[in-house]
Amino acid sequence: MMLALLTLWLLSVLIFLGGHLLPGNVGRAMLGPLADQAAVDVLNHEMGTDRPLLVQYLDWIAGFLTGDLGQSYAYRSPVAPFLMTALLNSAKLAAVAFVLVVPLGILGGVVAALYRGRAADRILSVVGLSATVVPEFVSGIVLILIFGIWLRWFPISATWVDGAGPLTQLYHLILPAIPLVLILFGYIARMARAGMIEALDADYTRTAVLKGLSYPKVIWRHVLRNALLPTISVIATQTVYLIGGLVVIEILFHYQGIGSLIYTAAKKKDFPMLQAGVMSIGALFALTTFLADLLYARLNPRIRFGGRE
Amino acid sequence: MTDLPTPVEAAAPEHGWRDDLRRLRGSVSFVVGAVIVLFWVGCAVFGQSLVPFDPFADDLMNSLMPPSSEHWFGTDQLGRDVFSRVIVGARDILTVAPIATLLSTILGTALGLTMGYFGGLIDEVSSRLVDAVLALPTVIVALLALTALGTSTFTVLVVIAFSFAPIIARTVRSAVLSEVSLDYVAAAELRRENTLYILFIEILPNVMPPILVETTVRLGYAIFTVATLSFIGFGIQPPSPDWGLSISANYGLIGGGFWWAVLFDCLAIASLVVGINLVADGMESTLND
Amino acid sequence: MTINHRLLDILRRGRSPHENHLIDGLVRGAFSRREFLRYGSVLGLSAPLLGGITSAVGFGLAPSMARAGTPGGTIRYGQIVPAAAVNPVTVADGGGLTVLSQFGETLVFSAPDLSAQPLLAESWAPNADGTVWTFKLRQNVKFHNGKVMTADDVVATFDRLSDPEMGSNALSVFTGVLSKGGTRKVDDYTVEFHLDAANGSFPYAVSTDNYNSIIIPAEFPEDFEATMVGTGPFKLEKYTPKVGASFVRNTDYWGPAPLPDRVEATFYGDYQPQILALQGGAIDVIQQLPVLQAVALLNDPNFTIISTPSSAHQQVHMRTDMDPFKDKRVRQAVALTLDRPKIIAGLMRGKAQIGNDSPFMPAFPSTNPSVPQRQQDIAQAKQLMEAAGVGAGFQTTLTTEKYLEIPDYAVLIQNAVKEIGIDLQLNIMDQGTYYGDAVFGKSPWLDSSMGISDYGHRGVPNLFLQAPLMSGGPWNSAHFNNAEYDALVKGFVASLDLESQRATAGQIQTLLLDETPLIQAYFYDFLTVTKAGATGVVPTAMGHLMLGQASL
Amino acid sequence: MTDALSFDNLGVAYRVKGKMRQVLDGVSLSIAKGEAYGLVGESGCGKSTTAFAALRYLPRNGSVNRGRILIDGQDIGLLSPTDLRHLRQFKVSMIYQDPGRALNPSLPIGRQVAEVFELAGVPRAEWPARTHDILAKVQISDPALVMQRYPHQLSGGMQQRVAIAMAIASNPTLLVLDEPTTGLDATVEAEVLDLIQHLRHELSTAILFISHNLAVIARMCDRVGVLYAGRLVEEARTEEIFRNPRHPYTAGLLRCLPQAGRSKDKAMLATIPGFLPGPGTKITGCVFAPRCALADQTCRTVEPELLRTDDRASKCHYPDRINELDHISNAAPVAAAVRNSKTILQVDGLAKSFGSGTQRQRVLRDVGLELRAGETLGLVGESGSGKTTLARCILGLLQPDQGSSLRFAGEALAGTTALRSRHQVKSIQIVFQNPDSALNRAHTVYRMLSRTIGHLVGLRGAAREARIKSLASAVRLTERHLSAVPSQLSGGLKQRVAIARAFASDPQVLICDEPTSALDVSVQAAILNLLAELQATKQVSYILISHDLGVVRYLSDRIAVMYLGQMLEIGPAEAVFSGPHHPYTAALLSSVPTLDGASTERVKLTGALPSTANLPKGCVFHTRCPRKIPGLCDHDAPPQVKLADGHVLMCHLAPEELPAADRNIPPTITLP
Repeated sequence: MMLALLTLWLLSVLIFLGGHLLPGNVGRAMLGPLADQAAVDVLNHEMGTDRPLLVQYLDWIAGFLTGDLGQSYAYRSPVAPFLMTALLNSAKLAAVAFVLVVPLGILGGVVAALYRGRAADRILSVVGLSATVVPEFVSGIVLILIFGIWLRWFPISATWVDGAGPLTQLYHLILPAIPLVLILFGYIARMARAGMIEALDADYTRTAVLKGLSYPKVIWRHVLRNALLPTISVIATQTVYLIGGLVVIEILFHYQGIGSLIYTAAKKKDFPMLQAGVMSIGALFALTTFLADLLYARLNPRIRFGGRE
Repeated sequence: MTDLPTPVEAAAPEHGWRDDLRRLRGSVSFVVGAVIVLFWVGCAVFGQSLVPFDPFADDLMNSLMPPSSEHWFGTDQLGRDVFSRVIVGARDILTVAPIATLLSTILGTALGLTMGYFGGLIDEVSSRLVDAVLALPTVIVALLALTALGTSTFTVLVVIAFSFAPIIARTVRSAVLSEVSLDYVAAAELRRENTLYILFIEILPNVMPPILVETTVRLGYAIFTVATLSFIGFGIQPPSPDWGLSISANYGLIGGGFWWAVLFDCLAIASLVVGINLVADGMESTLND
Repeated sequence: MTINHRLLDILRRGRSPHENHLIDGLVRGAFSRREFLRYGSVLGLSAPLLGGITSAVGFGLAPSMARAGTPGGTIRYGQIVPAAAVNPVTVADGGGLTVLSQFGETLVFSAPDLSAQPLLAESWAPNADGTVWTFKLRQNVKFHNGKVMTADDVVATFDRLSDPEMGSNALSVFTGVLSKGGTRKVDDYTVEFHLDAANGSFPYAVSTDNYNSIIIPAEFPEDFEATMVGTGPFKLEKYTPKVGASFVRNTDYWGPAPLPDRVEATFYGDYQPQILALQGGAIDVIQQLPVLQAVALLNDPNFTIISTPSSAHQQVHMRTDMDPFKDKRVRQAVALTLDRPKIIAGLMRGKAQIGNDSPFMPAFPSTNPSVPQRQQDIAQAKQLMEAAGVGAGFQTTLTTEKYLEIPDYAVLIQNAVKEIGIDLQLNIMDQGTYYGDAVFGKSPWLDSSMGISDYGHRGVPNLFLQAPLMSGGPWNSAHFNNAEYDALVKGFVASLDLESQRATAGQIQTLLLDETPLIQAYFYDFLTVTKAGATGVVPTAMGHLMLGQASL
Repeated sequence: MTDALSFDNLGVAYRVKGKMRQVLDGVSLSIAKGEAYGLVGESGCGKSTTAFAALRYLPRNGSVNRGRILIDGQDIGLLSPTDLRHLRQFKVSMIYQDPGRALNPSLPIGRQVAEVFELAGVPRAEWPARTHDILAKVQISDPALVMQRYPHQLSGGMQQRVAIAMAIASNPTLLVLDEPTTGLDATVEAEVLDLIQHLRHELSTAILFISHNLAVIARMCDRVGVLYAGRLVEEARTEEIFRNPRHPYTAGLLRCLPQAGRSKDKAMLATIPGFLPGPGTKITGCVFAPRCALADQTCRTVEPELLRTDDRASKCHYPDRINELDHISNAAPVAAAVRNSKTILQVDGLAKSFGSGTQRQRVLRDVGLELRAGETLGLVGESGSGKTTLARCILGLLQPDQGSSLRFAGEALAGTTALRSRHQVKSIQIVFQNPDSALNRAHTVYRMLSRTIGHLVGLRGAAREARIKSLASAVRLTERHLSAVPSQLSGGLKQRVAIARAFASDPQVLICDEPTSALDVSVQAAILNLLAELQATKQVSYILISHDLGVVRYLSDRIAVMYLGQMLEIGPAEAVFSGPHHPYTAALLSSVPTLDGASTERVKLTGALPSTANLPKGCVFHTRCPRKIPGLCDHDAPPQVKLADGHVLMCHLAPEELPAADRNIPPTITLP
C-alpha cells in the first residue's frame, strides 16, 4: 500500500511537470490566437496560472487530497463532476468489454492449451496475436464500415438518447467494445494458455491423472484452478491498458468517457482536467493492482497461509 | 593414470546464431511474418520510385475516384493515388517506430541490467519509477508529453522510447535476476572482472533472447502507438502519406461511401503489426526452448 | 426599369444625406438592388422602407421567406463542443457561440445575405460624421426571467463588453471603436453609442457578427451557464458541459411564435461523429461542417446542405520584410501559380467563392468589382521569378496549422509552386503550437516567413483590413508596412458612403494585388446540413443556428 | 499366479522432430506379487520411461511400439479409457521425485488424499476418517492438522509421506516408485525408505523401484535389473548382483562408487570410459561394447541375447570374464600431496546473517576452521546447514558479519573480493556444483580460460596460450574442446572445464562445492580421480562440500560436520567416521544406505530442521537429538569436547558416552 502511494506521488509529480512544461501561457491557449490580450491576462490571473510552479503544485496536490480536483480552465467549473461522469461512462464501456472478453479469452486460452500444437491452437494463437496488436482505431473503423455502414446492424455512435434503458445502452456499446475485446482477447488467451500448459505439464496434474481421475475432473479440479491464477492478476492489471484504448475508441465512437475527456483536455490544454484525468487513471491502476494482489492472495494458498510452519 | 580416458565429445547440437537462424527458418510464424515485414520495409525504402503515381501529386479533377484499373486503390480528396500513398505510407512509421524501439531497448536494457544486477536500493527506487510510468497507458503518457512539449516527430520518438524502456527494463531485470544467481557471475567476480564487463560481456549475451523477443514485440507496439497517435493527431504530421494520418484525415468519408480512402491504410497497418508480431512469436517459440 | 420618381420623393423625405446618397446611387445604377438593400440596412433604413424604395426603383419586392413550417416537435442538432464555459462575455469559439445563439439575441442581425436587419433594435441611425449611432429598441421584449428588456440592460451589456477589466472577447471588436461609458441611455428604449472614431459599419459591431453582444440583463449572474437568461425564442432547459444542452420554446417570445417545442444540442469533439450521427438518425441538423467532411454528404439525397457564403478564408501570408519573399515579384509569382477555379471545384467542391488576394470577397457590398481577378499564369510567374533574380528557385518552409482543409491546401500550394522552382517544405503543427503566444517573436503564426491561417467570417471587411495588414497590426504575420495602405484603410473605415467606400476599396484591392502580402485564393462557404425536408433552419456564417422557425 | 507387472519385449519410442527415437528396446521383465524389483541405471537409460510405460502415461510424443505390458495379467495397451482409469484407481500407483511438485499447490492435503477414496467409491461421510487413517499409516503424527495444510506448508519428507499415502490409499497391487528420495536429505531419505520398507511388508504390494542410486536399490529390493541405453543388460537377486555382477556395465558401476574403504590414498576409482549412446543411435553389436574393456570383434558385431540362467540374466557375450576387469584397470593411486601442518587458511568466529529484525536469518554462527596446506577438508551437513554460505564467505562473494576473522597464509582476508589483493583472490578459487550454472553459456571454453589467466595471472600472448594448453591437457580437454561453448559439451566435460578454470590461477585453496552431484557415477569417478590427481600435482588444499558421504570419505583428510550454521564436529576423516562422534554425525552416517543392504539400527532424527531465523536455545541440535539431556541441552550451549588428533566436537555428552560406528568400517562389499 505504501508502495502504491509512493508510486502515485511520483506519478503526480510527473503529471504536474508534464502539464507545466508547456511554454507560453494557458490563457492564450484557451482563448485562442485572436482573443484580446487583456482577456488573456485577466483569465490567467483568475486561474492563478501566473503564480510560481511550486505554489501551483502544492495548491493542486493539497486540493487533490481534500477531494478538490480543481477548476477546469476550459469550463471554469469544478473538474470533479466531469471526471465522475466520464469515469462512469468509461466504466460501462469497459464493463461490456470485460464481460465479453474475460470468458472468451479464458476459453480461447484453455482450448488452445488442451489442443496444444494442433490446428485449433495455431489458429487461436495467430488470431489472438493478430487481434492484440492491431490498433483499436483500425479495427474500430473496419467494424464501423462493415457493421455500421454496410450491414447497418449496430449504431455507429456510442451515445444513446438520455434515459435510454440498459439494453439500449448495451446495444450502443457493443460495437465500441469489440475493438477493446479484440485487443484484450489475445492477451488473456495467451496468458490463460501459458498458465494452462504449465499446469497441464505440472507433476500434480500427472498425480491427478495417475490417481485415475477422469479427464474433465483433472482439468476442472486440478488444472484450471492453478492455471488461471496468474491470468486473474493479469486481467486485473489490464484495466489500465484498456484506458489507452478507450482514448481512441471514445473519439471514434463519440463517447463521453475518461479517454475522450483526457483527449479533449489535452487538445484544449485544460491542464486541471488533464491532470485530474491522468491522476485518476494512476489511482485506478494503484487500486486495481492492489485489488488484484488481494484477489491473487485470496486464491493462492501459498500467499494466504504464508510459508511452512 | 591410464584409466583417465580422453573424453570423447558428446553428440551435442550445433549452437549459435547460425543454428538459431536455421531453426527460425523452420518456424511458419516467423517466415510469414518476416515476409510481410520485409515487404513493407521494401516499400518504405524503394516505394517512392516504384509506385505508379507520385503519392503527393494532386489531381483535383479526379478526386475520390473509386478503385479502377488505373488507380488500383482509388484516389483521395486531392485526387492523389491511394495505392501509391499506401505503399509510400510505410516510410515514416517504419522510421520512427524502429528508432524509438531501438532507443527504448538500449535504455531499458541498461536500466534492467543495473536493476537486476545491483538489486537493493537501486532496484527498489528504479522499480518504483518504472511502476509510476507503467501506471499509465502509453497513449496517455504520449498525450501528456506531446501536449506539454508540442507535437513533433522527435517528441513522439522520445516519448515512446521513454515509455517503453521501463517495460523492457522489467523483462531484462527478471532475466538478469535469474542469471545473477548463476555461478558464472560469481566466477567472474572471483577473477575480479569490473562491473561493466560482467553486465555487458558476461550477462548480456545470455539475456539476449528475451531482449530480442521483447524488442520485436515492442516494435509492434511502437507501430501501434505511432499509428494511434497519428490518428488522434499527435503523431506523424501532414503532409506525410502515413497510414494513421491518412485514416485520420479520411475516415469521415466512409459514411459517404468513400471506403477506399481508409480501408487500404487500415489493412496496411494491420498487416504490418501482425507481421511483426508473427516474427516475435516465431522468435519466442524458437529462441526460448 | 421604370423609376417612380414621385414615390421616391416621398420616401426621400426625412432621410439623412447619406441615405439619400445611397438612394441616388441606386437610381443611377451604381449598385444593384441587392447591394442597395444590404447597405441600406446598415444605415438603418427599415425593411418596409427599403422594400418601398426598391420597388419604387422598379426591382419589385423581395420574395418572402421560405414557406411556414409546422409547429411542434424536437429538433436535434449537433455542434462542436464549446471550448469553454458558455459565458457571453468570454465566449471566443464557434461551439460556444452556437449555444449563445439558441437563447440570446443581439440588437442587429447580420443576415446570411450580409444585410443588417433589426433584431432587438427596431431601427438605428448615425449622426452626420458617423461618430454617434442612435438605436431604438424593441419595446415588448422580455428576458427569460420575466424581466422586460430596457435601455439599462443594453447599456450594462455593452459596458461589460467594452470594459478591459472584464477581459471580454468582444474587446477585439470594440477596441478603438467603443469604450466603456460610450454607451448611453437616452430613454428607456433609446440608446446612443458614442464611438471612439467614425465608423460606417458600426451596426455590425452590435450585430450577430459580434456574437458576444447578446443582450443580457443588467444584473449579470455569476453562474451564467446555469441560467442562460436571454431574450431568444428558446429557454434553457438543461445544460451539461461537454455533452449537450436542451432548450424549450419561449412562450413569451416577442417575435413570431417559435415552431419547435424543444431544441436539443449534442456536442461533438469532431465532425466525423456528427456525420455518423446524422446518418444514423441520432441528430437532424449539423450546425456546421467543413467541406472536407461534407463531401460524404454532398450527393446524398437524404440530406440538404445549406450553403451560406461567408468571408471566412485561409489566409496565406508571405513575410514582406525578409527573404525569400521580400521582393514583391516573388510574392506575385507565388500567387500566380494557383489555379483558383480548380481549387474551388476540387478542394472545396464548389462551396467557395473566388478570392482576389484581398479581404474583399465578391459578396461584400463595398468590394469593387472592376478590379480584375488574378488568374493562374505560370509563364508570368516564371518571368517574375527571373526578374527577382530567383529564376532557379529556392527552398523555404510553409508553416501552418492543422485545421480544416489547410493541410490539403498547403499540399496544393506546395505542388503549385513546384512549377516555378520553389521547393516548399511543409511544417504543419497543431493549432496551439502554430499560434503560440500570439505575439511577435513567440508565435510561428506571426514569425514564419510563409504561413496559412484560418480567418473566420466577418460581416464587414474592416477587421481583415486592419489587424493582419495595417502597419503594427497585432496579426500582421506578413509584416506588411505600407503607409499608403494604412491611410486608405482609415478612409475606408470612416466612410459612411458606399460609393466612396467602394472607390477606396478599389484602390486597396489594386494595392494589395500589387504588393501581395497575402493570398486569399477563396472564401469558403459555411455549410449546414439538415435532413432532407427540413425548413426554416437559419444558420449564419458566423456560426449561429437559428431554429425559431424551423421544422422537420 | 500371475505377475503383478510384466514387460514383454517392450519397446518405447519418442518422436522428436519427425524422427522416432527408440528409448526402450526389447525390455522384458516381470515382477511377482509382493515382490520389490529395483531398476538401476545412469541418467538417460530409460528408467523413467519404463516407469511411465507401466502406467500407460507416456509423454505426448512417446508411444509403445513393440511388445506388451501386462499388469495382473491384463495387457494395458488394450484397455479402454475407462478401464485404464480403473487400473490407475485400483491397481497401480506411482510415487515420483520432488513430492512438492507432485501435490496440487492450491488444494488442502485432506482434499487431495480424499480424492482417492472418492474415486474408489467410498461414501463422502467416510472420507475424513479414511484420510486420517491413511495419513496416520504413513506415520504422520498429527493427520488432522496436516489434512488442513497446503503442500507448501509441509517439509519435503512430509510431502513425500502424503504422496505415499495417496499412492497406497487404494491398496494397489503395484506401486511404481521413480526416484522417490532423490533430492531429499540423507536423513529424510532414510526415513522415507524406512517407511516404504515398512509399508511394503504390511501391504504386500509389488514394487517397481527405480533409482540411480545402487545403494538405495540394494536396500529396498529383492531383485534388481540394470538398464543401459534402453536395454535390460542384467538382472539378478539383489545380493547376487552386487556381489557378483555378470555384466561389465554393472561391474563398472559398482567399481566407480567411492564406497567405504576406498580413499584417494589407497586407489583411484574405476571409471567407465566413453558415453551413453544417444537415444535412437543405430547400434550394431552390444550397446556397451564401445565402453567395454572386454569387448572384442564379436561384441562389436553381434548383439548378445539376454541369457537367463538360474534366476539371473545377463546380456553379455562373456558374463564369465567380468573379473578380468580388475586386472585391466585397478590403477594405483597417484602420489599423495605433501601434507604439512602449515595452516593456509584460518577461519575464526565467522558469522553471516541475512535480513534484519525478526526476519534475520542467522545462516552461520561462530564458525571456525583451519585448513592446512595440501589437505582436503570435507564439509558435510544437511541442506540448509550453511555449507555453501561458508564457502562464499571464504571466497569473498559474501561479506561476513562484523567480527568474523578470515586469514589466508597468515594475512587477514577482506570481506569481499574487491578489497582483497589479486594474489589472495587468485589463491582461493572454487569449483561450483553445477557446471551449467558455473560456465557462461555464451562464452567458449578458450575464452573462459584465457580471461581467467589474463586477469588473475596476468599472462599475455604466447605465455597465455601455453598456459591454456597445459591447463586443458591437465584436465584432459583437447584443442577441439577449447573452441566449444558449454552446450556442446557433456556434463563431465563441462565440469572439467570448470576445474580447469579453477586451476587457471594456481590457487592454493580450492573449494569444491558438490563438484560431482550433478554427474552420473561413472563420470563422477573420473572427476574425483582428476581432483585427487590435481591435488597431488599442484599441492592444493581442498575444502570439499558434499552431501555424499562416500565422496567426502574418498577425498577427505579431515571432516567438518555442520548443522544450522554451526560446526558440530571437526577431525580426521577416519576418526569422524568411526567415532566416537557427535550424535548428529552418527545420525548422518547411519542414514546412508550401503550396497550390501546391511540393515543396521538407524539413528533416527525426529522433527524438521529448525528455521535459521529462530534458532533453538542451548545446543542447536537438541530439537532433534536422540541423546538429548533435557534441561541441559535445551538450555546451555554445549562445551567443546576435544578428542585425539585435533578431533573436536560440541556436545554435552562425555567423550565415553558419545556414539561410535557400530558397523564394520572396512569395505562393505568385497569386490571379486
